Amino acid sequence: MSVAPLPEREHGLHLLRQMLLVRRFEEKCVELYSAAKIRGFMHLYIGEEAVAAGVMEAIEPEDAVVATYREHGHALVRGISAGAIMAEMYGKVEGCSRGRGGSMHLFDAATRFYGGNAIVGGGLPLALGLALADKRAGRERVTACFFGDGAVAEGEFHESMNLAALWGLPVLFLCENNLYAMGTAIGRYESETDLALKAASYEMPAWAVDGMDVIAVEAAARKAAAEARLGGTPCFLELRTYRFRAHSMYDPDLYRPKEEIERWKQHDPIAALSERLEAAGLLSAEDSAEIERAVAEEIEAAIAFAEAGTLEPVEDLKRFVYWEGAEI
Amino acid sequence: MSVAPLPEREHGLHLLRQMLLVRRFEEKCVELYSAAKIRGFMHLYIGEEAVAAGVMEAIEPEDAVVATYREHGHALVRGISAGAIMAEMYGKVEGCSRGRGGSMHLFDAATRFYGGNAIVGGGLPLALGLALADKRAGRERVTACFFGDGAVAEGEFHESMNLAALWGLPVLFLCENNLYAMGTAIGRYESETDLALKAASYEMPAWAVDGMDVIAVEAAARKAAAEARLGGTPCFLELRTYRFRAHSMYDPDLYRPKEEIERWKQHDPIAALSERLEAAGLLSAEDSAEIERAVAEEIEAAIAFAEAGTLEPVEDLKRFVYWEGAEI
Amino acid sequence: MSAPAKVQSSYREAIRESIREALLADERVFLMGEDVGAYGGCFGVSKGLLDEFGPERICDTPLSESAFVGAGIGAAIGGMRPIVEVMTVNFCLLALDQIMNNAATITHMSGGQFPIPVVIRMTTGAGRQVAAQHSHSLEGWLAHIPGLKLLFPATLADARGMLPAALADPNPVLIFEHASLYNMEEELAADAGAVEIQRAAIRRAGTDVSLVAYGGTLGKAIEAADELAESGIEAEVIDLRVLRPLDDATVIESVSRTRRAVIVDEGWRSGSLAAEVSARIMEQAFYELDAPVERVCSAEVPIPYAAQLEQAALPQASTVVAAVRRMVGAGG
Amino acid sequence: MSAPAKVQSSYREAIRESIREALLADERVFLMGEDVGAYGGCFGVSKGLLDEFGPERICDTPLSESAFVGAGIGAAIGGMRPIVEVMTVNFCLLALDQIMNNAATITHMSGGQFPIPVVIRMTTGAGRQVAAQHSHSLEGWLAHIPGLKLLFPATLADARGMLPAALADPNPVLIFEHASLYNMEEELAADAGAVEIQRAAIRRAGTDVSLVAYGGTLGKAIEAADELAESGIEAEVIDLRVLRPLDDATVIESVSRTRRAVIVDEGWRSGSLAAEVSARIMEQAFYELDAPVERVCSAEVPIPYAAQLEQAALPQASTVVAAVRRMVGAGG
Ligand SMILES: Cc1ncc(C[n+]2csc(CCOP(=O)(O)OP(=O)(O)O)c2C)c(N)n1
Ligand SMILES: Cc1ncc(C[n+]2csc(CCOP(=O)(O)OP(=O)(O)O)c2C)c(N)n1
Ligand SMILES: [Mg+2]
Ligand SMILES: [Mg+2]
Repeated sequence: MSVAPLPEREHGLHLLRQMLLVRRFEEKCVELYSAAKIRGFMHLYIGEEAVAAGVMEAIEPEDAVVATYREHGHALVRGISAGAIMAEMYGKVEGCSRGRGGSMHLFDAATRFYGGNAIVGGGLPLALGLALADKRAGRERVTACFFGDGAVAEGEFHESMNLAALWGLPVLFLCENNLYAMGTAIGRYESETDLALKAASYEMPAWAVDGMDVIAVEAAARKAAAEARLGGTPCFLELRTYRFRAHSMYDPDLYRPKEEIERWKQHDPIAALSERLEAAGLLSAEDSAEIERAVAEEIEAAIAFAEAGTLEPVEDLKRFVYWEGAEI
Repeated sequence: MSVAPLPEREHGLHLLRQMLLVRRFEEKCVELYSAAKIRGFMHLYIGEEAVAAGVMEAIEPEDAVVATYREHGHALVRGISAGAIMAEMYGKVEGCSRGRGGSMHLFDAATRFYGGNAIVGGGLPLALGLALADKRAGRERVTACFFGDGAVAEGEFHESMNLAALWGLPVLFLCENNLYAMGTAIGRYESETDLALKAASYEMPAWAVDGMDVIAVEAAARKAAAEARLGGTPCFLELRTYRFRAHSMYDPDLYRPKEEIERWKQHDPIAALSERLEAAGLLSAEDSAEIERAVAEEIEAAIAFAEAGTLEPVEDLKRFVYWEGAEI
Repeated sequence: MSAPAKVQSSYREAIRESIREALLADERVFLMGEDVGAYGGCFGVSKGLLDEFGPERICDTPLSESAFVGAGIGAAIGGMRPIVEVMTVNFCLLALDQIMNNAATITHMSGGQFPIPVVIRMTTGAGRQVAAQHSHSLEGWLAHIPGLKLLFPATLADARGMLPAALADPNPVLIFEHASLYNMEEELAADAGAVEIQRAAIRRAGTDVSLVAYGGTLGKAIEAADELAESGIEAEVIDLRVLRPLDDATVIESVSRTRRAVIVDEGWRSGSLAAEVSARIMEQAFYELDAPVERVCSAEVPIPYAAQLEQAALPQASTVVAAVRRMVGAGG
Repeated sequence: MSAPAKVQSSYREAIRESIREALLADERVFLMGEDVGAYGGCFGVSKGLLDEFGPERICDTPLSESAFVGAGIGAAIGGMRPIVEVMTVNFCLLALDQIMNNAATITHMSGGQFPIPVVIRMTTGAGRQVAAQHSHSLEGWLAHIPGLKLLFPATLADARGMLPAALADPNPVLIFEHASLYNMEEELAADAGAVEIQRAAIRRAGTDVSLVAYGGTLGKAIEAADELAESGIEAEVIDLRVLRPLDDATVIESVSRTRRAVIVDEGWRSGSLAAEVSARIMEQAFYELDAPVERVCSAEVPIPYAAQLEQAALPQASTVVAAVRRMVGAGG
């Protein structure tokens, strides 16, 4: 994987800010989880920020996003407000899913963010359908579908890859390969661990990318999005990354060698970008401080918003089991 | 695909007889279906006989077989008596599944024949388990698992291929590629129609074989069985074949070009073997007549057996919902 | 053309016609599933539609139940009106995750942001000697899932009119078709169209017992009612039509008059839809009952191939008659 | 060591101990599933077992529910005694074809040729704010399937003793474990072993109403009974234990004495196991009843994340108490 050229200063700072927002937001989430403000399952994206940050640059507001339960990063970078996300995790009506979804089920019609799916592989067929609808309606859009390495073992992955390739659906299959499915290392659940190779058996274009390098991710995603949008073909990206934290808040993380974790932390995507920007004279200490400050402010505001939010009355429990919106 | 050498006369005649038994048996089944002696779904193997006949030569009595709803051929060649199979299709207690399975669900513990599975792809996980049991018990056996090209699109195919390769399970994945899944041609449901290629993404050895050439099938199956048995690894064979008849008795067969069917009939596996044996002076007209006679006799006996069979009393309907056999 | 015209139609043709009309009426509608195109549908329902509408509207899919059902759900969220055919209910087991965790859930879980106007059709039922793996009657079982609507046409008018109503509904709707009904012929109004999909229907009025049936068992219930009438017992026959949400008001009203009920359901007895109907009668009409509600369901066995065993496993008009006679004898 | 020794144990430890013992006792037993090995099981049930027994006996699987559940079924047919862990019942939707069409069917469909001694364990239940896709209670729904046996330990003795009994059974057995019970602590006989797996158990004797519960709702029923006792209402509490085949004899006997029943079930109400129990009481004890049987079930919604909504969706002791008071007021 060759080194992608640095972007212009403004764009570089933007990428840095996006990743930092995710990082700091989730660090706060950990505190709030300890304080029992957030409950249920919570999966952190820390370490993997470059993937969401890079990919989202490559897609347009009209495009669609389908993600997993580890989707705070995707949601934030996609542009769902930190407040709506935090309120969701607080279980408040002001949350982006009205408090009904929680950490694993962030939804937002405005940004075409279709979850937040907690069934491994379950989002892939959905992504096909979203892309199909766009294609049939003649809209030149793509659907960005994120999933983990573990999902590759599921039957739904296979069925979805084939159908997307067969029908020429503009789906970006974005495999966040962090080398583990929960506590199981990839070599212990995949007979062939070179994931991009899988795409060949569907005749689908595929690339492996350094998922710790936001610039490389963006470049690859742009290429894939262009192919999908114009060529009407799905693409598969294997984004090689690593989670710095445990699988979820319940996970004591005893199955990964400490050295392995430390080694990967040397490739922290935020530090890496900062260093490259600094070295190129594009990022000053003041810039960094300013970004940190702005991010902290945004997160504080989000928490205040969530704290001030309201709980849905239990009388409304059954609302929205069926559609209540305008006639469609 | 190079031409495999002819076997010795005795073996050649044996293969011919096996295929002819299947052919003539099924031709009778068609009559009996018209006469309403056989009911329900019935899928004919006519045209594909070389696959079952060739593969069964490569496996041992102690090995296991898992097949599909198109399994008359596999059952006959495996050695379930024609009478037990015919009685099954008559719905008689003397049938190999006590009349409860019918054409699609032939079972026989004695020959380790584990169905007759009518859910496309549904037999594959079962085959993994049978192979796993043998492997754990230290028995050097293989499990021959037949399925159609259509099954390759199912998620269970993918999951099973990966798990078999990962755990080194001695399964022969025998894909009977007859180019159609019911009325849908393979190019309209697979984005990549070279099926042996799929195995590569699981790091599984794979070969494509002329499935109309019983000698080639036997040779390939022997090679695969040896690898599986000794190497403890699954193998994938794509057996390129064609069904001469409709998908099932309900199918008017309107989706295949007549010329295509005629072209494939030029490769009738029975005629092809006969001709090669004759050309080599290994098969005389008397031999052929004798085989036909013996096969006809076997089938007549089978029909007589089925006709003479008994219907299970309805009081026994609930028997065997749970195991009634000896303590295990 | 003056008097309201009638046409002779089969259940199969009525469904085909409803699909045709939907395809003509709304560009967003398309049909997808295994063998719906070149083959014409495994029960011939979509025969001819590929020629008429082309492969963009009549889409053969791979054998990938989870992917194409999920794709239908996604396409509905994306603004289309997909009709997804799962050849038979037996294969929907492979797509249940998509049905339960996505179709039935996303509207509520997202706080009401997305309508999911997908229609999923499946053939169901036994009786043709196709053995255990192809004879499931799972419609009552699927009716357990909140967020779905379930319809089961048992008449030609419903076969013709439920699909347009389902497509107009912003929620995921499952429509079941009993394999034994496709060849049923009746007269149908030439201008037959959408029907309402909220209410059960009384198909035969009666005073002595309520027979609650639907789909494949409606005919058996009517047959039983006819036989009972010969000995002076007038059975009311209710066709549930909508399996979720259940219209229990119609059932309760009827039972409150007849004071007796037998539910006829092809599902396996334990955990059947019949159990739910019985429980609701218990809860809402206990004091009206003259005798305990009975269920005539399928025996709790994988459905066998042999004809005599299969028939013994399924609900029969004669079993219904016997249940009613027992009940009338006991309570009356 | 003279008096029968007791040990303090949690539900989790009791299950782990039962797995350990089975692995020690029978070479054919092995445990497989997602993260049962290196991770120790998603609820920590198998912690330490990989170290003790090695990867041949404690097998981590890929995320391939259909393949590994089917492989467990095949291995059982092949003579092994697999314990397959499906992390949670939510994911068994992906393996239902294998469970219904193979595990539950092959013995019957083959005319009785093959026993299928597979045990499939799954965590079930809501209450921990893990939202709609992770909060299903599908045990009652799965109890619809003939050919399976279903067990649900609600006590430590059952958590310890149901697995060996299930492994000794030549049929496919599903065992459910409620996520909220893993930390439950009790004293357990040091030599606790297999328990019988045919009968329901009366966990509290009473005379005024029968509360029928199981698994995650047993504690709530007992809590309700304790509260009712304060106002002089003595509730009998039945733990179903075995969800298929249902031991209705125990239920009917109890209801025939108390003449009233409330069924407490975490499944969605329509088509719940509670409906089946209610229907059976209707059929077998109608004339014994002083009031209609009631059901306290989960609301028919995808279970929401927000705590107040989630709790409102689930059965609660207070709801049970209210139902009983209503019933006693009405019927007595
Ligand atoms: C179908 C299904 N099976 C099991 C689980 C439990 N589970 C949740 S996350 C996870 C691991 C997924 O790994 P991967 O796809 O690599 O994503 P990552 O968590 O590493 O981002 C498992 C097993 C699930 N949610 N869905
Ligand atoms: C899961 C599932 N979906 C659909 C069907 C209906 N069906 C039966 S056979 C068949 C085609 C299978 O084609 P293939 O695997 O190529 O086998 P072939 O019939 O050609 O031998 C279909 C769609 C089924 N039995 N199982
Ligand atoms: Mg991962
Ligand atoms: Mg085929």
